[in-house]
Formats: sequence, C-alpha cells, structure tokens
Amino acid sequence: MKNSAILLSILSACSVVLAAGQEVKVAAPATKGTLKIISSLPRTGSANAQTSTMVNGINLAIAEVGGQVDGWTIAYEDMDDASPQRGNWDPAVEAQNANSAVKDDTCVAYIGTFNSGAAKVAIPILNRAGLVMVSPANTYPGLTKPGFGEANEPDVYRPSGKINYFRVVPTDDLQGVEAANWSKFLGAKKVFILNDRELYGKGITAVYRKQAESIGMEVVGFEEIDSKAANYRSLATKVKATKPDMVYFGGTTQSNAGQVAKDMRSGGYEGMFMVPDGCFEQAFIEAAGAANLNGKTYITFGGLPPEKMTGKGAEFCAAYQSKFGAVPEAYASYGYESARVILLAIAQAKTKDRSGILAAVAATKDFNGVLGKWSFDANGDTSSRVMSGQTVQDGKFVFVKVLGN
Amino acid sequence: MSVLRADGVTVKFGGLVAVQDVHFTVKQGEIYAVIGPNGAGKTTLFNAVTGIYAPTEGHVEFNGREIVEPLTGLVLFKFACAFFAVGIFTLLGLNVETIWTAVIIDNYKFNQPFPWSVAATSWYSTIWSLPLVKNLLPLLIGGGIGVGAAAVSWSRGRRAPDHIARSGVARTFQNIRLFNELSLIQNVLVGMDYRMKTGFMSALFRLPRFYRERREFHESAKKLLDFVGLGDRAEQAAGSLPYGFRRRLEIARALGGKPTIILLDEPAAGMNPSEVVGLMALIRRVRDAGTTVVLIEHHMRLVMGVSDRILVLQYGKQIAEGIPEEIRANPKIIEAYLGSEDHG
Amino acid sequence: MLDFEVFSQQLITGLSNGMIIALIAIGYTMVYGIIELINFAHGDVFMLGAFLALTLLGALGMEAWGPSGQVFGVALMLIGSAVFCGGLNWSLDRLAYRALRKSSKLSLLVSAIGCSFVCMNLGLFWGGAPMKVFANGNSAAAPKNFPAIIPQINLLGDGFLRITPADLLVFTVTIPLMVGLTFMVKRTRLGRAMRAVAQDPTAASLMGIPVDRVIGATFFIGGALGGFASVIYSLYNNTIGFQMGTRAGLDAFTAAVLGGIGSLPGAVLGGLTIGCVRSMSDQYLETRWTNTIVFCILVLILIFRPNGLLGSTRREKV
Amino acid sequence: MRWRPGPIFIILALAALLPLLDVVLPPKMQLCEAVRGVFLYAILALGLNVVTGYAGLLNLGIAAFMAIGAYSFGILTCEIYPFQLGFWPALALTIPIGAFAGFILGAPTLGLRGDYLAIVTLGFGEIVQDVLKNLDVVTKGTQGINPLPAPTFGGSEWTAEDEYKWYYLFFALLVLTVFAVRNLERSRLGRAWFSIREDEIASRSMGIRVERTKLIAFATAAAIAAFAGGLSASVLSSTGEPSNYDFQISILALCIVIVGGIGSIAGVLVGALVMVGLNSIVLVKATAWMAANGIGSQGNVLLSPNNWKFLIFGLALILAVRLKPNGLIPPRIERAKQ
Repeated sequence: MKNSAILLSILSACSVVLAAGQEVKVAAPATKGTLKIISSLPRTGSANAQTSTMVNGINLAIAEVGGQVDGWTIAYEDMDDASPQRGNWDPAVEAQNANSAVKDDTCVAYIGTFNSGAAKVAIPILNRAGLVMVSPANTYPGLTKPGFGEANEPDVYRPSGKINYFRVVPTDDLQGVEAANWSKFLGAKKVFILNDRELYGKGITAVYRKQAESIGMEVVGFEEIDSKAANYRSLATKVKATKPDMVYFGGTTQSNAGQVAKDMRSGGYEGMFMVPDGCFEQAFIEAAGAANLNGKTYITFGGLPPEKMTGKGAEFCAAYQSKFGAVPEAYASYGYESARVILLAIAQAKTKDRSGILAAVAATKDFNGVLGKWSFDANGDTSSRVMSGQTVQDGKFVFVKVLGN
Repeated sequence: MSVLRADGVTVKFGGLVAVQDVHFTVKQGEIYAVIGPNGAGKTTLFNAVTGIYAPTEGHVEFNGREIVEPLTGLVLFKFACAFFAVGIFTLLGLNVETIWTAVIIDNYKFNQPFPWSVAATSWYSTIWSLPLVKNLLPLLIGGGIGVGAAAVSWSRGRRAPDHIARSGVARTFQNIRLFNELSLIQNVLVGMDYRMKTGFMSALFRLPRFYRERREFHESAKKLLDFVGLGDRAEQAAGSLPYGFRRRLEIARALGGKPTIILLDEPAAGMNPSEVVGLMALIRRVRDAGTTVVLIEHHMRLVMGVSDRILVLQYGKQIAEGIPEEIRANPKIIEAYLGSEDHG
Repeated sequence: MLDFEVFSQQLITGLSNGMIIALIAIGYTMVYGIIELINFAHGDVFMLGAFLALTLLGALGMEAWGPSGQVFGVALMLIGSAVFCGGLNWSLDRLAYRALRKSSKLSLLVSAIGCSFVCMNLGLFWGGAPMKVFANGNSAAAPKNFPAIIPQINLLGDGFLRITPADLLVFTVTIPLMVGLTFMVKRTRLGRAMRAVAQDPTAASLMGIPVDRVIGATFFIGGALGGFASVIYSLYNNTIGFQMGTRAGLDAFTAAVLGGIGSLPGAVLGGLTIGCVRSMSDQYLETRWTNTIVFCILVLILIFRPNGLLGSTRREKV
Repeated sequence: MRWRPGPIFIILALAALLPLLDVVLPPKMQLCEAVRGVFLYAILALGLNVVTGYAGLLNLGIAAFMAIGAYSFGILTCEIYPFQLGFWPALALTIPIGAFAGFILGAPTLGLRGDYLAIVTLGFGEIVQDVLKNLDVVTKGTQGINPLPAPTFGGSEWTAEDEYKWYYLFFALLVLTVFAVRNLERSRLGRAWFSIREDEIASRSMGIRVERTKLIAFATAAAIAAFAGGLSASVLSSTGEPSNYDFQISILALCIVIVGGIGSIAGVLVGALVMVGLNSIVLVKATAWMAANGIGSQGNVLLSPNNWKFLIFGLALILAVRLKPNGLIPPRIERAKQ
C-alpha cells in the first residue's frame, strides 16, 4: 500500500518535473556559441541549505546579463559533489565532477567548492587543464597562501606552475584575527573557545586563540565538539564553571552552531557568544531560536551585510529579494560574486579560450562587487579586507561596525 | 585401559540439577551405551564431556588426563605478552601526539633528508621524560586490562569443545547439526580440518603442498563416505539429504578427525528397522576400526545388540551400570522405563 | 561554586540525556528481542515523530497558549507522535519486513536500512513544508528550532546548579512509561504472547498465538515509545533536523547492547550509563574524546560481560 | 570436463571491454571514471564479504579499515612526512597494516555473539574517525593529507587525466582481489568459515578453532578494506577527511554484499555495480541532466531532484531484498567442484 503510494508520488512528481522542463526550454537567439560555467557544491544532505542560496546567487548573476556575454550564450550546470550514501561531500564525486568539467570543451570556469577538503581534490585536476576555478566558500589559508598550511602548500595545487584557483572569500587567518580583536573591544577578558573539528572551524579557532592570547585575553578553555551530538548541556556546564565572558564557536550552522548557542543559554551561561561567517545566515537564527541569540551574540563576516551595501550591493539585494523572496545571505553574495567575476572575465577575455579566461580572472582589478571594491592578489585571494561585525536583535542580523579599523 | 573417565560429574542450570554425581569409565575399544528416560540428563552429560557445558562439579578425564587446558608456563607467558602488548599500546596510544612530535615533527624539515638515527633514539628519551601519570600508569592500567581480558578468555576457552575435539573426542548431535549448505564431502572435510597442515599462505598462493594436501584429504573423505554408504552422493548439498542418511553423514564427519573416541547422540532416532540394522553394523565397524564408541540411545534392540556395557541414568542420577544382561534383569530399570512414555 | 555542584549538575544532565536515550533504546530492544532485527529505521521513525510534534505545535499555535494550555499541548504532542510513530513503525513492518520473515536476517537488515533512508528523505521533504515553524520551507535541510514551550529556566533560583522544567519533564514522562511497559510485558496477555513469540515463534504459532499480529503490536509499541521519546527529545534539546535520527539511533542501539539487547531494564541501565559517561567525559576529560570513551567502555564491558550488563545468557539447545 | 565461463568471468570480461564503449560515447555519458568507483567498492565489498558473507559475522565498521588504509598510505607516501615511500611499497604495506588493525579489534571481541560484535565494529568505525580527527599532529586532522603519489610506468607519474590507465589498474587489482578471495574461499579456511557461519557449535565440536578462524576472516577483510582505502587515496591524490570514511560507507558496502548475494563473489561484483552504479552513475547523471535541462526548481523541496536521492536509494534497497531475498546472484550451494 504505502510503497505503491510512494512510487506513485515519485512518478507523478517526475512527470510534473518533466512537463515543467519542456516548457522552460526556450530556443536561445543565435550566438557565437555556448560557454559553460560549472559549479560543484554539495547539494545532497545537510549542506543543501547553504549551497541552495549560492546557486541562487549564481543563477541571479547569469540572469542579470541575460544569459549572454559578449555574444556567447552562458550555460550553467549545477553539479552535486555529495553522494546520497554519504550525505556530505564525497572526494570521489568531486574528482569526477572536476574531470568531467575538464572534458567538457564548452566549460570555461568552475565555481566551487564548498568544502576546502574538496578543493584539495579538485584544484590540481583543473590546474593541469588550465581551467579557472573560483571558490565562493573555501577559507583554508593553505590553498593559496604560502606559510599558512603545510610546507608543500600551496605549490602542490599548482602542478602546471600557474595559478588557476581564486577565492572571493577572506581566509580564516584574517577573520580569526578580527574576531579576537573585536572580542577584546567588546570587553571580553576570559574567553572559552569551541570548534567543530572541521577544517574551517579548526583553522579559524586556532587563529583566534593565538590572537586572543597575544592581545592579552585569557583563554580559559578550548574544546572541540562533536557536531552530531544531540545537545551540549554538559559542555555548557563545563564552560559555565570556568566563568568566561565570551564563548567563541568556530563552526557553521551545518555543524550545529544553533544547538551550541542554544545549549549555552539553557545550560545557564549568560555571557557573550561569537561565531564566524559560517553562521551568517538566517538558518542559524532559526536553528538557535531568536530568543537565545538576542543581544549577546556576535557574528563576523567578510564583507558588508546586505542592508549596509551601497551601489552594486544594494542592487544585488533588491534583485535577489525580488527574485527569490528572501534577503540574500552571506553564501548567496559569495556565490553571486564568484559568478560575476567569471562573467566579467569572459566579457573581457574576448575569447572562448580557457587560458584567456583564466588570465582575465587573474587580472581582476578593482572589481566593483557586492563585497566591496577588490582585486585578486598574486596568490589568487581577494584583496578585500572589509570585515563587518553583526549582532542579532529580534531574530534579525543587525550591523554593528566595520571591523579592523 | 580407560579412554574416558567421568568422576562425580554434576551439571546445574541455575537451580535445576540436570546431571548429578555421575561416575563412569569407558575402556579402549568397547561400545558403551548411556540410556535412560527422556530428560534423564544423557545429552547434558555428553555436552559436559565434550565441553559445550562446563560441569559444575567433577572431572572428566580422557586417556588419564583431564581435558582442561592446564595453566602452564606457556599460558602465563601469553598473559605476560597480553600485559605488555596492551600496556604498551595504551602507553603509546595516550602519548602518541607527544611522541610523534618529538620523533617525527621535530626532526623533519620539509624536503630535507630525515635523520633516522636521531629519530630512532629520541622516542626512547621522550617516553621516559613524560610524567609518571603518562607513562607508568597507562602501562599498568592497560596491562591490567590486558591480563584480565586474556585471563577471562583463557578460562572461557580452556574447556572449549574445539580443544576437546582436537584431543580426539568426536561427537554427533541429537538434533542433527550438519552444515546444510556444504556438500557431503565438504562436511567430512570440516571434520578432518584439524588434521590438515597447510595454512593461509599456501591457500592464498596455491602452493604445491596445498594441492597435495587437498588431493590426499579428498581421497580419504571419499573413503569415509563410502564407509558409511554415502559415497555416491559426495557432491550433493547436505541439506538435501534424506533424514536417515544425515545421521550417517554426521558419523562420517565425526570420524573425519580420526578420533580415539566417538560419542553418538541417539544415532537411531527416526530410523526404520532396516536402517537400524545397518546402523548396528556400522557402529561395530567403527569400533573394529579402532575407535571407542559411546552412545546415547532409546532404541533398546540396538543398545542391547551392540553395547558391551550400559550406564542407566534417571533424573540426572546414575541408577545402574553393567553388561546388557545385567541391565535387562535389573528391576529398577524396568520400573524407570515403565513410568515413561518410551518408544521402541 | 563547589566542584560538587559541577559534578551534580553533570549527573543531572547525564541522567536526563540517558533517559531519552533509554526510551529510544527500548524500541530497539523490543524489536530485537522478538525478531532479532536491528531496526535501523527506528531512529528515523523517531525523527519523523519530532517533525510531527513540531507541525502540531505550529499548526495549533501552541506557543501562544498559556502555561496550562501548553501542558495540554505537550500531552497532545506526546499522544499524537506516539500514535503516529507506532503506526509508522507498524506499517514498516507490514510493508517492508513481514515478507522477509523467512529469509536471512541480513536481508531484513538491508530492508531496515532502506526504510531508514526513505524515512530520512521524507523528513527532508517535511522540513520544506511551508509553515512558519519550518522557516516557511525555505531551507528544508537546515535544522529546525523547536520552540521551548517548556521553559529552560532554573527552578533552583540563581545558584550554579540548574534543574529546569525540561529536566523534570524527562523524568515525569519517562519513568511512568517504563514502569507501565514493564508491567505490560510481565502481566498482560499481549506481553506474555510477546515473550512467547520471542522464545520460539513456531511453537507460539502452534499454540494459537497470532505471531504476525504480536510482532506487529511490538513494532507499534516500540514505535510509540520512539514517538514519546521524540517529543521529549524535542522539548529538551529544542532543535530537530532530518538527520538527527541516525545519531539518536546509534546512541540508543549502543545503549541497548550495553544493557543486554532484548532486556528492557538493560536498555534503561545502558541509556543511563551512556548519558552519564558522556557528561562526565565532557566535564573531566575532553569533549572531542567523548565518543571514543563511550565505545571503549562498551568494548570493555562486553569483554567481561559478553551479554551486556543485564542480558541473559541464551543457552543454545544442543 | 568442458570449461564454461562462470558469472565472475563474464562480469570481469565485460568490465575489461568497457573502455571501448567509452570511445563511442559522448564525453558527458562516458562511464569509465564512474565504473572505477564501482571497482573500488567492489574490492571493499569483497573484503566485507569474507567476514560477513563467509564467516557470517556482521561487520558494520569496514569503512574504518578503509580509513586506516588511506591514512597509512598517506602518511607513508606524502612529502610532508619523512617516510616518502613510492606507490607500490606503500600500497603493499596497507595490507599488513590493515590486517594488524583487524587483529587489534578482533582479538578481544571475537568471543561476542553476532549482534554484539556488530555494535563493537560499528563503535570501532566511530572511534577510528574520532582518532583520525583528533590526532591533528599525526593525521593532520580534518585537513587531509595530500598530494599522494600515483604509480609511475614509463617515467612519468600518472595524473587524474590518465583515465584508462587508472581504469585498468583498478581492474587489475580487482581481478587480483577476486582471485585471492576465491583461493581462500576454496580452501580449508573457506570451508571452516562456512562451517562457522552455518553452525558454530557443530564446527567447534569438529575441532575448528572458532576464535582463530574468525580472527583470520576479520583480519583478511580488514586488509582488503585497507588496500581499497590506499587505492582510493592514491587516485584522489588526497586522503580526504576522516568523515569520508564514515558509517554510511560501511552501510553501502554491507548493502552491496547482501543485495548482491551473501558469500558470492559474482554477487558482490553485480551488487557493487547495481548499488554504486545507482548512486554515482544513474542518480548523478540523471540529476545533472535534469539540472542542465532546467528541470526542477531549487525553490521547492519536492521539485529539486537532489532531494530525491535518499528516497530512491532507500526504495531500491527495499525492493532489491524484497524481490531477491537471497541476493541477485546467490552463491552456488556445492562448492566442492574445483
């Protein structure tokens, strides 16, 4: 009974989808041909919430140029680097995506990845093919910056000797420092640091810890949590017993930041709570419960929040809101920015040649984007140093100040 | 000469006494029967002898030796090994970060040759420079757990059926326990397993001695199947065998290990009279081939026909022992059997 | 604050968490006891129960109800989720397991794994429901906040030690359930039938016990306990998500095995043990090693007690 | 006796010819790379088949050994560690390392009854992930170890673009594993495993040393899984992160073995093709195709094709065991013919 009902619903859903698909396919006006942008993000499983907004951002960027740049039709393929059995990114699938992008002659750019671990798999493959890769989310410094990761990084990602990997997000080493400085500014003397044991959380807390100690805050505890635990009550008790006035959690909504924030409160901790940009999304507030965050929660973000944007940023906000019916979140802006950088490069390269487009991306200078005016530096990192600090009031993010100055 | 001797064997399950204070001695080359009404504790006695249950009290001796793995020096040595293995493992496990840092990270500079000799000495000094809580304590606690676990598993296994079987005691089961998905010949080969010598590597790489041994044992397994009259069905799956033949296959499997003594648990159950005659002949042949036979049976004609001596159990206690004629004449036994719903 | 206070606080937390684990573990242990199936889908049935509870809460607007109304609301969610999870678990048995009774245990296990994936996906869809409590379905996969209608305030005033109404709820719901369940299994006809089927299904069916119905009833009761647990879990942790079943199921399964799989008091003891070990390890060791410690303790206990803490040695008939 | 090709031979022969098909297919539809994943899981599942299929021990932590293999391969070869072995010696070393890990886990726990052992193996899977994550100093935590070497034939090291070389390397190693497992299956040891699976008490009473025999099965499975782990790390040139080897991988391997046919090599090969094929070929290509054609919508949870993957995978499992409870290719009962 039930099985057949499920099957029926699958079938009907499929047919609906197919019918819809046929309508969408509209014949494009004749152009010089098609250039394809491929994104590879984990679309199955728990990261889906974040990656959906990124894909929205990318789609918006392409729609804004009317799907055409310099006479080329821009095609976009949204690849999934997660597999259903894993429910998270899968290195084999990521490699497969990268290889198929390389093989696809029309593909000129690759947007991805979400996880820095996946980037390590994809970058060398794309590098050998000279295909440009722009990441909207990787923050592990070792991918681009010498001296921050392992001894052999980042050279191992550049087997061809050229740089093909760029990112529009500031790396952990910047955000961690700013977060620590801001904590001190907010009056924190004793800080308890938590992270989710992911590459992102670990990296950012390591930087935070170092900076916190060097500017004279006392680190009263450092714990690495299990991001799948049901709750963190006992950890909250431990935190409370050390009497910190700031708890810094390096992690994302996906790695249970909401639960951590919530349990700190229900466990009786009443001080400040700070998280990095992995939590700068409405889903974090929703997961944590607005009441638990109001007032004493601080979020750092590599860029300006939507409502503080002027010029290009404000336009993006309005367009996003009218198209998707929601305020764009951090990841949406990152996704949008990545796509725009690529589109601009295509326009400037005047070629369908991968190396030409790669060179054009690398030459991005004073790009007037939603994250500010920035350029790619010699390592492929964004030159943008704008960090903003937010807090939460009445279930909404509220801009507090621009950090670092 | 006694092959099997039970001395005051008692088996209790919780409050229930299944076998109480049973003594008997089986001599080399005889056919010895254990009889008694249903629930008299015969199978439990067998299970106690073959190590499936540990007797609550009493001893079982086989060829004058108790079939319990003794606490020898070798066992103590194994305990010591467990102590050091687990202890050192715990010690290294708890300090792996410190040791790794001191040995590998501090000595290795990227793209430069690794000073192996320095690394080889620094691990030692690192361990001893740790505070006592981090080296001696884990060693002792881990070692304690290791010895404890080794001792527990040793004491569980010292009277284990495999140990007893390997010293030459084979058996069949009342509720036939064949390997149904294996062929007949494979079943017999399992019985022969502990006589085989080749190991993992020769099987993996198919060394010549693997083939030699396989040929040898296949031939003798075939002979055993012929011996019990199943030679023409060697490749059939045991599960597809008619009931009457299954008991024969169990006997063949038990004989595979060339045991000095074989324990048959109700071999005639469910057989028709002509099959029983065949079975009697088979049991005699087994004995004549040099294997002592102990059997549990309800089938009086078979018991009286083949047995040299008979032990009678009732409610877990032994009520008589003797040659068939004595047993037949014993009024106690007639009484015991009249009280039960016995079959012929 | 005294060290003793920290310890007692951790004990309270551990016991509360342990009680919830125990309640889920009972569902595992009952099903295992009767058909020897590790019901992988149990955790996901539990997860769907929590989604139902949140839906009820949102649809009826319970947040706006007064304190006494919310007590009623909690009762409503408990009953709703219990019936729903029980029914769902029963249907899984009916649709996916019953046909496999005669095949190998491993096929049954794979069927359960399949059900687990299906339920998880249904949870994902449910998370996209266009309701306010599900964030209007904007991000289906994101964790959902479960409003704290049982407030997380300290009943003991301003001291370090905290006991919240949520802690009390865990105990006031769980303990009567466990007592009632024990009574049911020991004293009622259904309980006797369940034990008979667990011992020997063939013999039980020869004695006229409708085996399939008894197994179905066991699935229903196990699922219903999962449903109760889901509501308590949600009210205690205040977050639910479509992947929470995996972890909850894993903990519960561990608890069931630790206590001796098939034994009801064992499941409770196992759950409480795991809850307390977790708390203590979080406090006195490092949080990142907590899982490792739980499993090491499990292995240690199983080495010395191979049938779990309260499991009975099942003597095979030879 | 006239030789007839068995199912194993047919499957392997077809696999050997697959690259020919790729030549004619358009790049988007080419299969080799995805089928390489099938080979990898087939090797892993062959290992699991030894312990679960042959010896009848439910192992829910096989991925842990894969992780051990991948990480030891990484540590032994990567240039940020001093060992820096080449591809072949390191890959060969994953086998004894895996076997040793299997021994460590197996030795204290093999006395446990079926499902108690299952939870211990499951727990072991979690412990290994935790340890790999927590021992930053040794394993680089969640960062992963990279780059890792590929084999070198004729001077230059292979890269990910040398698809067909990799394909045949995986193929050759799969064939090797099949032969190894088959040799063990058809030996004294295989027989002992079957006998334990069928009836532990009876085989004990026949003098089979059950614990030791189980331990060998355990270690063999662990060794094969570790080998698979090393191989996968090499082709990706990275160990990935510890959670790439989580419970879900063990579950997938278990599903392959059971859906394919417990204890049957041909079954495992077909099972790997069906399960992994569904996961990483059919579902991936279908969603990519739908996305490329603008089918579906991100806005609605029901209309996003990615959101259906769990459901389809789950239903496939339920249907597979429902329709073929003994597996797609159940083992032949008589193993005696040799």
